[in-house]
Amino acid sequence: MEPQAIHDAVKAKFGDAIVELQAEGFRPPFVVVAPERIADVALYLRDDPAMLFDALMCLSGVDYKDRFAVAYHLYSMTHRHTVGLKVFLPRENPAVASVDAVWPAANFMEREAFDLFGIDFPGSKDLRRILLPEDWDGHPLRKDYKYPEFYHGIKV
Amino acid sequence: MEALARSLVSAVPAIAGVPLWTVTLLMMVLSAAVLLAFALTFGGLGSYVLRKVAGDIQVRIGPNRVGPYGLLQFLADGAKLLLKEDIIPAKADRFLFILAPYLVFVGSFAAFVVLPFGVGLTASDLNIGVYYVMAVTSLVVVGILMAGWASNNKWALLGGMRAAAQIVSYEIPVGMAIMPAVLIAGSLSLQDIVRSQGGLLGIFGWNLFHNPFTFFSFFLYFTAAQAETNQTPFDIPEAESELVSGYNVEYSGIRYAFFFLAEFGDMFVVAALATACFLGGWHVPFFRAEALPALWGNLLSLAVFLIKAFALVLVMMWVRWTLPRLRVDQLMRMSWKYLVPLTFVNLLGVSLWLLIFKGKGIPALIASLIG
Amino acid sequence: MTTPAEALPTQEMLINMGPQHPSTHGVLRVLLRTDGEVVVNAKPDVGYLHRALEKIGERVTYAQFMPFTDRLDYLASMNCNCAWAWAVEKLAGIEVPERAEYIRVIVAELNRISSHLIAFGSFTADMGAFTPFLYSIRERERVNDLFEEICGNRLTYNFARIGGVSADLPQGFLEKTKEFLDYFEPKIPEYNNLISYNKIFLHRLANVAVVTAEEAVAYGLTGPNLRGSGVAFDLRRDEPYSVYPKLEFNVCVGTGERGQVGDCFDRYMVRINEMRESVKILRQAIAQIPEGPVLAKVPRLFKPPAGEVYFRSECPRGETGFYVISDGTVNPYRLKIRTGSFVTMNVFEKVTKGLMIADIVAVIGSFDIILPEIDR
Amino acid sequence: MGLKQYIADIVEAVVTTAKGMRITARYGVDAKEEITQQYPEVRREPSERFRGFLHNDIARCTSCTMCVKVCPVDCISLEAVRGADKKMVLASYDINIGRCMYCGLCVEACPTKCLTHTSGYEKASVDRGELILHFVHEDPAEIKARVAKQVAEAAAKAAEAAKAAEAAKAAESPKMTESLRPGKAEGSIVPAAPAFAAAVGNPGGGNPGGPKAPDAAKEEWEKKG
Repeated sequence: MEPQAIHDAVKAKFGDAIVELQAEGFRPPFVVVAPERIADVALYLRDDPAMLFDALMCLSGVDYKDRFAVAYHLYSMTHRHTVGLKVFLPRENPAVASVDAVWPAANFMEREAFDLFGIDFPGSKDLRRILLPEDWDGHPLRKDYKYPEFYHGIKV
Repeated sequence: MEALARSLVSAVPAIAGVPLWTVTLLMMVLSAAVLLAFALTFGGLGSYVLRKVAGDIQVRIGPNRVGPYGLLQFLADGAKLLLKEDIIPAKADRFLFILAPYLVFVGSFAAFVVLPFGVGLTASDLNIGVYYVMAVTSLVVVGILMAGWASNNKWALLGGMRAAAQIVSYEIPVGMAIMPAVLIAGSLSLQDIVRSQGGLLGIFGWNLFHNPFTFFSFFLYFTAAQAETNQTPFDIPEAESELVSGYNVEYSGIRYAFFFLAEFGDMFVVAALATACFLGGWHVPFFRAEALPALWGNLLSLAVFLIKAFALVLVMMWVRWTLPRLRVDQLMRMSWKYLVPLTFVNLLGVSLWLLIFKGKGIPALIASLIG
Repeated sequence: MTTPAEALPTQEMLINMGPQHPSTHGVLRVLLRTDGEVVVNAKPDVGYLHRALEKIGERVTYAQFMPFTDRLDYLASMNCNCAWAWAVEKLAGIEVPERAEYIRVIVAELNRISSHLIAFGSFTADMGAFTPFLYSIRERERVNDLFEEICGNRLTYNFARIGGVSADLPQGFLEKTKEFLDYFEPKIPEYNNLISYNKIFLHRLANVAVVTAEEAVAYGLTGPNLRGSGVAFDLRRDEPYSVYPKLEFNVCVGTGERGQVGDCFDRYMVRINEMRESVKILRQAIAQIPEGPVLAKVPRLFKPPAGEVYFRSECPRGETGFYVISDGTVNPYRLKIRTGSFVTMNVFEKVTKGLMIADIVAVIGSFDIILPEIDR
Repeated sequence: MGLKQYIADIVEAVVTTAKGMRITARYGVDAKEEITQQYPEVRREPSERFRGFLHNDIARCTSCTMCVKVCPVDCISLEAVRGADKKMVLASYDINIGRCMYCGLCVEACPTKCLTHTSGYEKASVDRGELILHFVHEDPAEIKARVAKQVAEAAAKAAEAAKAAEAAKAAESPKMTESLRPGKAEGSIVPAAPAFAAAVGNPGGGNPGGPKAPDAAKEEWEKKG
């Protein structure tokens, strides 16, 4: 199925929860979803026989300076089609429901987004820092991140 | 030993004035020193050969820097181990930690005492020789378990526990696999066992060819012995890639060297035992070494014995560099489900054979048929 | 009546496997909770090798990031190089000369062979057989010699460029590659005789850590780990890029040869068989390679149009995906690297429940993880 | 498990072990299979394209700073002043090979091909300072002073010449001609590439006494961040 068709189908099902389709310059195009509904949309995309997006290829946090985003790249092993999902989050307390119950693969990647962007994923099985030490200050991939001078008294 | 001393005193009139017990004691110390020197040299050269064999098999060169062909590598290693800092972990059980390597070393070294190196070359021809070897080598497991426990390291503890389970399990097939030789000779003395294998075209007197059951017994013994000495398919107590280094992970310097030497000593002991029990011991093929003058007979038989034993050690190394490692439960299964029943069947078979053919083996039967 | 287990209460042990451990393939730490030898729970702890490659990516230009992709998966630098080049080319819509694509495929497949050789060798070393490791290193040296000839380095190749490759093949390179293939092909049955079908080896691997096909897809496994679970999915065939559509090869899948589909042995055998397929691909590529330029005209101050691209390619350790966001400047705005090993570690905790400590080593080896790729 | 399976298992174990041992024995016996080279005595020839230490032939270097700009880890530092003949004069050219990752991007970027890879690869050192290769052996301050002097002399000469010409022209015609302008004396070119590599590109090393003073590097680093 083409992303446009997927967008239309999801739009028909979820109405206002689907904000737009980012198509121009985006490969694969993104279906932008309201953050509150992402778990439902994810579940629908995984289980609907026409969609069957059974694989979450990539989950990334993005800092668009004015807001955060979480981008999901989905793939269907059955239908061999692909689409992206995106949710935009506010800069203050960014949080979006975890999808690791839908795709277990999400767990590590959500932890990574939590670690490097500080995006919270309520409902996650196990949300801890993954790449950085537990006691690291800040979230380095944010665009406004200030490099620390010292870590435990060691010059960075 | 006393008898030997008495004969020495009578042969050399110059020492007739010395009390007999002094001569006996001196000879005991002397033979212990000779054996210790042999064991240490073997430990050193064994490590060199092991690495050289590994190098050859692994398309490398192996040790080649110290001395010609790297022959002196083991001296360099020994010096290094001696000079290394001796570390005892702060939370270790000091007494046991220090004691363990000695126990292990004693366990493997004490077995050398009864090994029949030549016609008359044995430190002490105990009449329970085989039994004695089995008994003192069991001391090794106590040492290893101690080392694992005293190190206060979880990997070491796991290694020690594995070693205990493994060595205890494999004592049974080892013992059972040697029994056929004991049955045939009718004695537990290793010299008697060796003597029972003489004659008959050199090699056909060997227990190996006595009957099909002894033939299998040899391979069963060899497999089980490999496990008892913690060689590679069965090296789970050390299991470098799992337990880092197992029971000796916290040891360094000379204490580590003791473990190391004990391992090589064990290797030689099991190879020598296999030689004595199945490969005709010091018997020279097609030749009666006993008939020669004592000195030459002893030297020749010693050479033959060492050649046979070293060949077996080489095979052990060859196996070591070929096979992957078993898992601990598979190791237990192999002992209890495969080796133990098979050795029992073999023992039964040999007993029946001896009963039916009145103690004669296949070569002897054929020989008697031919006349 | 109390059972023996109740009469003799035992304690669970917490063991740190790593970060310094011979068989964690780097600085992986696994927190083991064991009941004696049996693992109750194994939690992987990654991040010891974090080098902030994604942050670096935001600060260097597209071309400058190429040497950093070497450091993603150092055993398969060529594949990562090419993946990055393909991703940026997709972003900017650059046409790459055909010869360059063929060269990329040749080096990528050679690197796949060498990477799988290390996977095979280190795996057998983990299993206690050290000898096959040195045999595999011997073969890999030859590949490294070839790579040294083509790009000048033996580990961090930095060979691909945006729009092509850095240099044409040196004189006689294809002949040498053919020679290597002729030498290498008979080695695979030798490995199988030496160790793959060894009874001990089989016992160690068969039915250990089974990942079913559904689990594999749900947990996002890719590459040989996914195919080991019996899912015939290969990006080279199913989402073709470069000149792969012109080349014929089979997708190796786990068949449950000696146990259940998706056990350690299946994953291991997929790698062994993939080396054969790579040889096949190489022979075809060598026969087909056209003459021509190897580098497209790309402006020195390369600015791709603004946009977002996710490109994934089949690397030896699974799918390596680059999610590149460009804002039209010389630096990527955001660069997310999705690597096979990182996602694979996710399933680790699940499959290791109830195994023994020795099996943990087998699982790490059979997933063929590599730490720089996990920690980035 | 039936008896048949039991025996088959034993046979399989023995046969596969024997197969493996045959292969190892063959390699063990065949001395030709040895592939190790005795490294310090026997050396393999690095290939033609080998990327070893960098070398700059400063006689041909035009101080264009392409290499500095393209280096992803900022291991090249270059200082140049504009000379009397308007060409750039190198004051210092240092490569920190402790930080260099031998990617070869600088060599590709070099327009005059004066920056090349040598085949050298052995540089064990107990001092990080030794890992900085200096290609200009004179003191940069001296060079700067010398060049400044030359420039000043040239300027003076030019001014004189201009004056003379003016005088001559004035003699010929009353119109003024434009005087030749000498090059700027203080044309030091500061490396423009980002300096983050001190902290990021070199994870193990921190700031290994690089060509930039640590504080300066940090300042730039913060500016960037």
